[in-house]
Amino acid sequence: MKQEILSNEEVAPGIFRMGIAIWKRIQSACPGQFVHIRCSSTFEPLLRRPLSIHEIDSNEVKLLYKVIGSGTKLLSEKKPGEKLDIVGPLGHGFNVEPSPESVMIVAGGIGAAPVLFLAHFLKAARKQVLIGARTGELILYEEEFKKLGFSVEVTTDDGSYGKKGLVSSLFEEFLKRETPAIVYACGPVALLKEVADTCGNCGIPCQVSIENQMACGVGACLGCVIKTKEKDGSTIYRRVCKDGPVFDASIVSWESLI
Amino acid sequence: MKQEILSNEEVAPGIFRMGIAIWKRIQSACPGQFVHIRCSSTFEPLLRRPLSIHEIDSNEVKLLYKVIGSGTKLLSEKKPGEKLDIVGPLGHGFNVEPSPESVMIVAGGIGAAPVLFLAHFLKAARKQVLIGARTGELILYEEEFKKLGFSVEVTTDDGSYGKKGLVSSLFEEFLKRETPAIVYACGPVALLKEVADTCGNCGIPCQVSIENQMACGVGACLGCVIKTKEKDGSTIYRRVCKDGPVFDASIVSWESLI
Amino acid sequence: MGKPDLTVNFAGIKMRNPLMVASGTFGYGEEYEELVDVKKLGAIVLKSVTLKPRQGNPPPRIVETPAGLLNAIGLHNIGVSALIREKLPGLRNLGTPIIVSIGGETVEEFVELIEFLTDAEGISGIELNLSCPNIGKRILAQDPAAAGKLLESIRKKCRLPLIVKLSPQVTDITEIAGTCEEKGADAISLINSFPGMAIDIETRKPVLGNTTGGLTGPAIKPLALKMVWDVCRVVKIPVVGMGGVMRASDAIEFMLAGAKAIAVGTALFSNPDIIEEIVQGIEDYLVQNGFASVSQIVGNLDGS
Amino acid sequence: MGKPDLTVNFAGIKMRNPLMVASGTFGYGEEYEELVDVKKLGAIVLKSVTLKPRQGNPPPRIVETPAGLLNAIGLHNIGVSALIREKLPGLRNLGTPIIVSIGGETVEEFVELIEFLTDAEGISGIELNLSCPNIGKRILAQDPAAAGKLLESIRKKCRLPLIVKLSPQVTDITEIAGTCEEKGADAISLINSFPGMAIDIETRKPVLGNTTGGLTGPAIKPLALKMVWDVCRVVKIPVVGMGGVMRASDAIEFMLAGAKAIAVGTALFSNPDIIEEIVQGIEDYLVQNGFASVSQIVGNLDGS
Ligand SMILES: Cc1cc2nc3c(=O)[nH]c(=O)nc-3n(C[C@H](O)[C@H](O)[C@H](O)COP(=O)(O)OP(=O)(O)OC[C@H]3O[C@@H](n4cnc5c(N)ncnc54)[C@H](O)[C@@H]3O)c2cc1C
Ligand SMILES: Cc1cc2nc3c(=O)[nH]c(=O)nc-3n(C[C@H](O)[C@H](O)[C@H](O)COP(=O)(O)OP(=O)(O)OC[C@H]3O[C@@H](n4cnc5c(N)ncnc54)[C@H](O)[C@@H]3O)c2cc1C
Ligand SMILES: Cc1cc2nc3c(=O)[nH]c(=O)nc-3n(C[C@H](O)[C@H](O)[C@H](O)COP(=O)(O)O)c2cc1C
Ligand SMILES: Cc1cc2nc3c(=O)[nH]c(=O)nc-3n(C[C@H](O)[C@H](O)[C@H](O)COP(=O)(O)O)c2cc1C
Ligand code: FES
Ligand code: FES
Repeated sequence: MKQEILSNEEVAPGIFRMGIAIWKRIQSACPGQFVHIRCSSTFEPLLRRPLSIHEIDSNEVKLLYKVIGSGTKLLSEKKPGEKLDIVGPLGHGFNVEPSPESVMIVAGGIGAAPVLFLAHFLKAARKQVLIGARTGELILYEEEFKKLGFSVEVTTDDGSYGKKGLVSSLFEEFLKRETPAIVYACGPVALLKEVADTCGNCGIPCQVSIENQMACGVGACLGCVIKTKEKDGSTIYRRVCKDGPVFDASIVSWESLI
Repeated sequence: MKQEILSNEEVAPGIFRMGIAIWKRIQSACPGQFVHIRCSSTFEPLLRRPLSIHEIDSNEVKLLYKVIGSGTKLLSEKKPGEKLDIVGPLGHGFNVEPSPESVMIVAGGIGAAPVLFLAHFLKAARKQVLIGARTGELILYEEEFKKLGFSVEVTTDDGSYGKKGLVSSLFEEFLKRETPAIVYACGPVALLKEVADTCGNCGIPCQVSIENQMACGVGACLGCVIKTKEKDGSTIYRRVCKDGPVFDASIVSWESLI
Repeated sequence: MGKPDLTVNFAGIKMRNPLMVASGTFGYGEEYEELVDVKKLGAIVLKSVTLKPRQGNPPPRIVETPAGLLNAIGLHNIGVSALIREKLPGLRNLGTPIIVSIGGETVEEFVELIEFLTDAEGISGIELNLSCPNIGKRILAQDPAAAGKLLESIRKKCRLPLIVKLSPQVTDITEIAGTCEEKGADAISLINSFPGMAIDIETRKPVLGNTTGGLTGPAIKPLALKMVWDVCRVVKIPVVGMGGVMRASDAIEFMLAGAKAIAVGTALFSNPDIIEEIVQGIEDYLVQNGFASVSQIVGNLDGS
Repeated sequence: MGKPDLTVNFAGIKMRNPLMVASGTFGYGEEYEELVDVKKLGAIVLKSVTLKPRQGNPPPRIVETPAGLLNAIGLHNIGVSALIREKLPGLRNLGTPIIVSIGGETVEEFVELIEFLTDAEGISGIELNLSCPNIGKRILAQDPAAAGKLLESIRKKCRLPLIVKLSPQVTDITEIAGTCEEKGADAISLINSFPGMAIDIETRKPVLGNTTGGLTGPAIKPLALKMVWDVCRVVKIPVVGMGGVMRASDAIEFMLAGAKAIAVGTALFSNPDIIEEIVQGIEDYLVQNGFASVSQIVGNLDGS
């Protein structure tokens, strides 16, 4: 499907936000779902690139993406008015619990992408978000979270903004004071593992959004699997694109990912 | 080698002229030689594309090219200020006879590219150029030839400008009236063959610039050969990139090219 | 002139057009349902199944290469029983022929698989994936004698059209193709992926969890095309050609080389619209070149 | 840490670095002189020569494919006598080892070629191109027995390091590589091009004058890498790896897979600066990863 690009701006060094004209199916997307984008009309790169849905409003879908390699580079060069070959929504997103007492979002780096969309859906008496990034410039959408009624705490690796340190440490500290009813986490796998471990230890339900290389994006090729645990202790491979990208943190075999 | 692109304009529908900052070796280029250009930094297309030198002045090399496929398409999208990966001059150009009584250039379509550069080198009492194209818009550089002291005659397939008809017919008619001491021809192979045949019949020396797919462009891979005739009637393969692109029309095995 | 006839009778399988999807790239026929109209397809070849479910290879399982995709899925599948129970019922009424691809490690496994499938409802054909690891060092597709024996054992048991899928990593593909024809195969499927590898120079480890994998996609098209051409000149049974078909012209090249049907695999991943584009492209080509039916271009190659 | 040591002793050939140019892509060593500084090269492998000059295949001889180049040059060459007479004198004093590649149709032809060359001045090694058409249907590189016989006949006559170049189109590349080692080859060169084909759907003719050709370039890199890895695990003699090396990281992948030297071919066509880029890239990699010499990365692959 080809959709018109409405905007494409660098919102922080190396991070772009793209607005794309909305289409029918995307309007019923759940937070945590992704779109699959063909970045080039040539064979370089050959495969589509998955990007989480960052926001959806009445006329556009927004994506927030970091330039990593050839695909995202090509994406960043696209101009408003051009058509984008895009498929979606795909995947299994976050399970939004009807109205828990409190929710917590932990977002590291470009992990902020899907959680802003998620934030719109969360209803709870107390809503907290912890955002971490390498440096202050990369802390995005603090204001948006506040508008949605979230308490926001920020860490940066270099201390240039918010607290200095890792968002995972902030999370641990936080848990000493409060116990959210549910935790949603996005970001690098090392962060996810730490959040998952902490939640596991405290018995807090936790959902994580996991990234992996994808080919088909629809569950057909079995290329994107990760190892997950069954109740009986055995492990099976599940597809990030179809069974995920959001998984219950307790079933993920973290050792296999690090 | 990377050289700066100084200009890149569509001078007729589908035909572009590009100016590139001059470099040392190109300054001693002969007419009929070519440059070899990498149109993409990816592997699509994988090979360089050969383009004849169209003009050289004190600070730039000009190329005149038609958008045919992926390579020339990418070239046409380049902007002034970008760097172009370009190699040359390469190949064996036209032999410019010191000062024959009269010279004749026959150019068909984009064949006009190398002959304007050639025209600068030709010294003769009588200088004639016949230019043919599909339609009037594609007749380029008539004025330039005139300034260089050439008599110019034009044909177009659709009769929209100059005489209606093929430049090869014009050439035949012309020969009924005059006999140039030497003929230089550029253009589609069907044109070259007719000009070569006519010259052969009349015993007029004729040089033609021939196109072929190239890989190395320097004579190493033997990928670009055409069949040519030896004096003893046998045939051998010669490299368009190194032994050509300009050949004495009498040695080309025209049957093998049509 | 009217619309050209695109229908193909492929080894008894009646297809509305010559385009299939390649095994392993279209799952069990349902995964692409929101993106691909399976009614536009000539036939669907399902992901290879084995007797018992298999976990497949450890990730990473895929990596992009120049114009290619290297994969090491490793026959991850739900097993033949689950296929029959859970997947076939939903596929039966599509109106598009279903071809079940099977893999096994021993002759006995293949025999059992055939017994399971030959009476199952809603299957139009069986594809034997001979690129599964064999007892010895080689895969079946690299061992004409072993492949011949396998065919002898299953041919009589199988009432469905039997398509044998071959590996390109052999000295002479026509040898095993000839053996398969002789031993009663109804058709040949060419080609499976080429063995390949990628290394991460930073970690100094193979990129794929399985160390090596199979290369597919446009990179291999010239190789696949040559194999199809080679095989079509020596066997009389029909061939389904695949390997890097990315657009209509690729499909037409394979048909001119002699393939009666073609399949797309990797192309689906970058462009699910490929099915309609190719079918339309073939139709346009037939019209433009004055052919009344698609069968007229099969093997219709000049001067070779 | 000082500059890492890039020198390689490849089967007795002393190279300033592990990078060669592949036979047939660098002509007779002089064509690239204005674009490539041959003093930066580890060694030069010349275009394969035969006993008598050969005209090669009718054009078209080349066609681009996705990330690849299909060629059918067909051993067009000036013959061994002209090589010795006209080309070697100019190459002798470059300070870069010259490896002469030879091809023949019979054992006798190879023997004669070796006799011509083994005493010629200025040659550092001989590469046997076994991908030339053989008497039978197969090329020598597809027939371990015939290749073994050939080596028996020439080994004693050849005082120079003997590198055997193999074709990837075989069921099991390690088989013939093993035979070559056993019969006295000093090194193995992997790989020659893959047989392939392209069809022009408008003319309905093969694009290449020779109908089929050989595929090279980045498209085949994953396949070449796997073959090098396979062979390096079974032979002890050194291997020169090639096939789609387009940048330093590709060269390093081949070395990690076990190649002691690497060669570039097709990459030269799109980028003559590739030589310096790769040599520099290898050096940078060694420095960044704390290796004192290039030999330390040869076969230095984890977890496989
Ligand atoms: C479900 C999902 C949602 C995602 N959402 C976002 C998002 O909203 N914003 C965003 O910036 N990024 C997101 N990503 C990551 C994004 O897909 C990759 O950054 C992108 O595919 C890289 O492509 P490239 O061509 O630029 O880089 P490449 O050249 O392909 O890769 C560069 C490096 O990144 C690694 N890489 C490539 N693709 C992935 C991947 N999918 N996951 C992990 N590593 C990869 C490669 O192995 C390589 O080392 C998401 C990934 C998934 C799976
Ligand atoms: C010595 C030489 C000088 C040239 N000078 C000029 C010039 O000054 N201006 C100009 O416009 N063009 C010139 N050409 C032709 C030009 O090189 C081709 O048009 C160009 O390479 C096409 O590349 P592409 O990627 O755009 O098209 P592709 O996608 O590569 O090809 C499109 C079609 O054109 C054919 N084709 C591709 N390359 C060539 C070629 N080199 N010769 C003949 N057919 C080809 C292909 O077979 C294909 O059918 C010259 C060619 C040569 C050999
Ligand atoms: C991810 C993936 C999984 C595959 N799985 C199978 C399989 O289970 N059985 C099989 O016979 N072929 C399998 N193949 C090979 C394809 O069916 C096909 O032969 C190959 O991909 C070449 O076609 P393509 O280049 O169009 O993809 C697989 C290919 C891919 C890319
Ligand atoms: C145009 C061309 C000509 C070649 N000629 C020869 C040859 O004469 N002898 C030979 O052994 N290999 C020949 N080869 C194969 C190369 O030496 C090399 O094995 C192959 O191209 C793979 O490397 P690459 O992908 O880096 O090009 C030729 C390759 C090309 C592209
Ligand atoms: S990407 Fe194909 S199954 Fe997930
Ligand atoms: S292009 Fe290589 S010899 Fe002419």
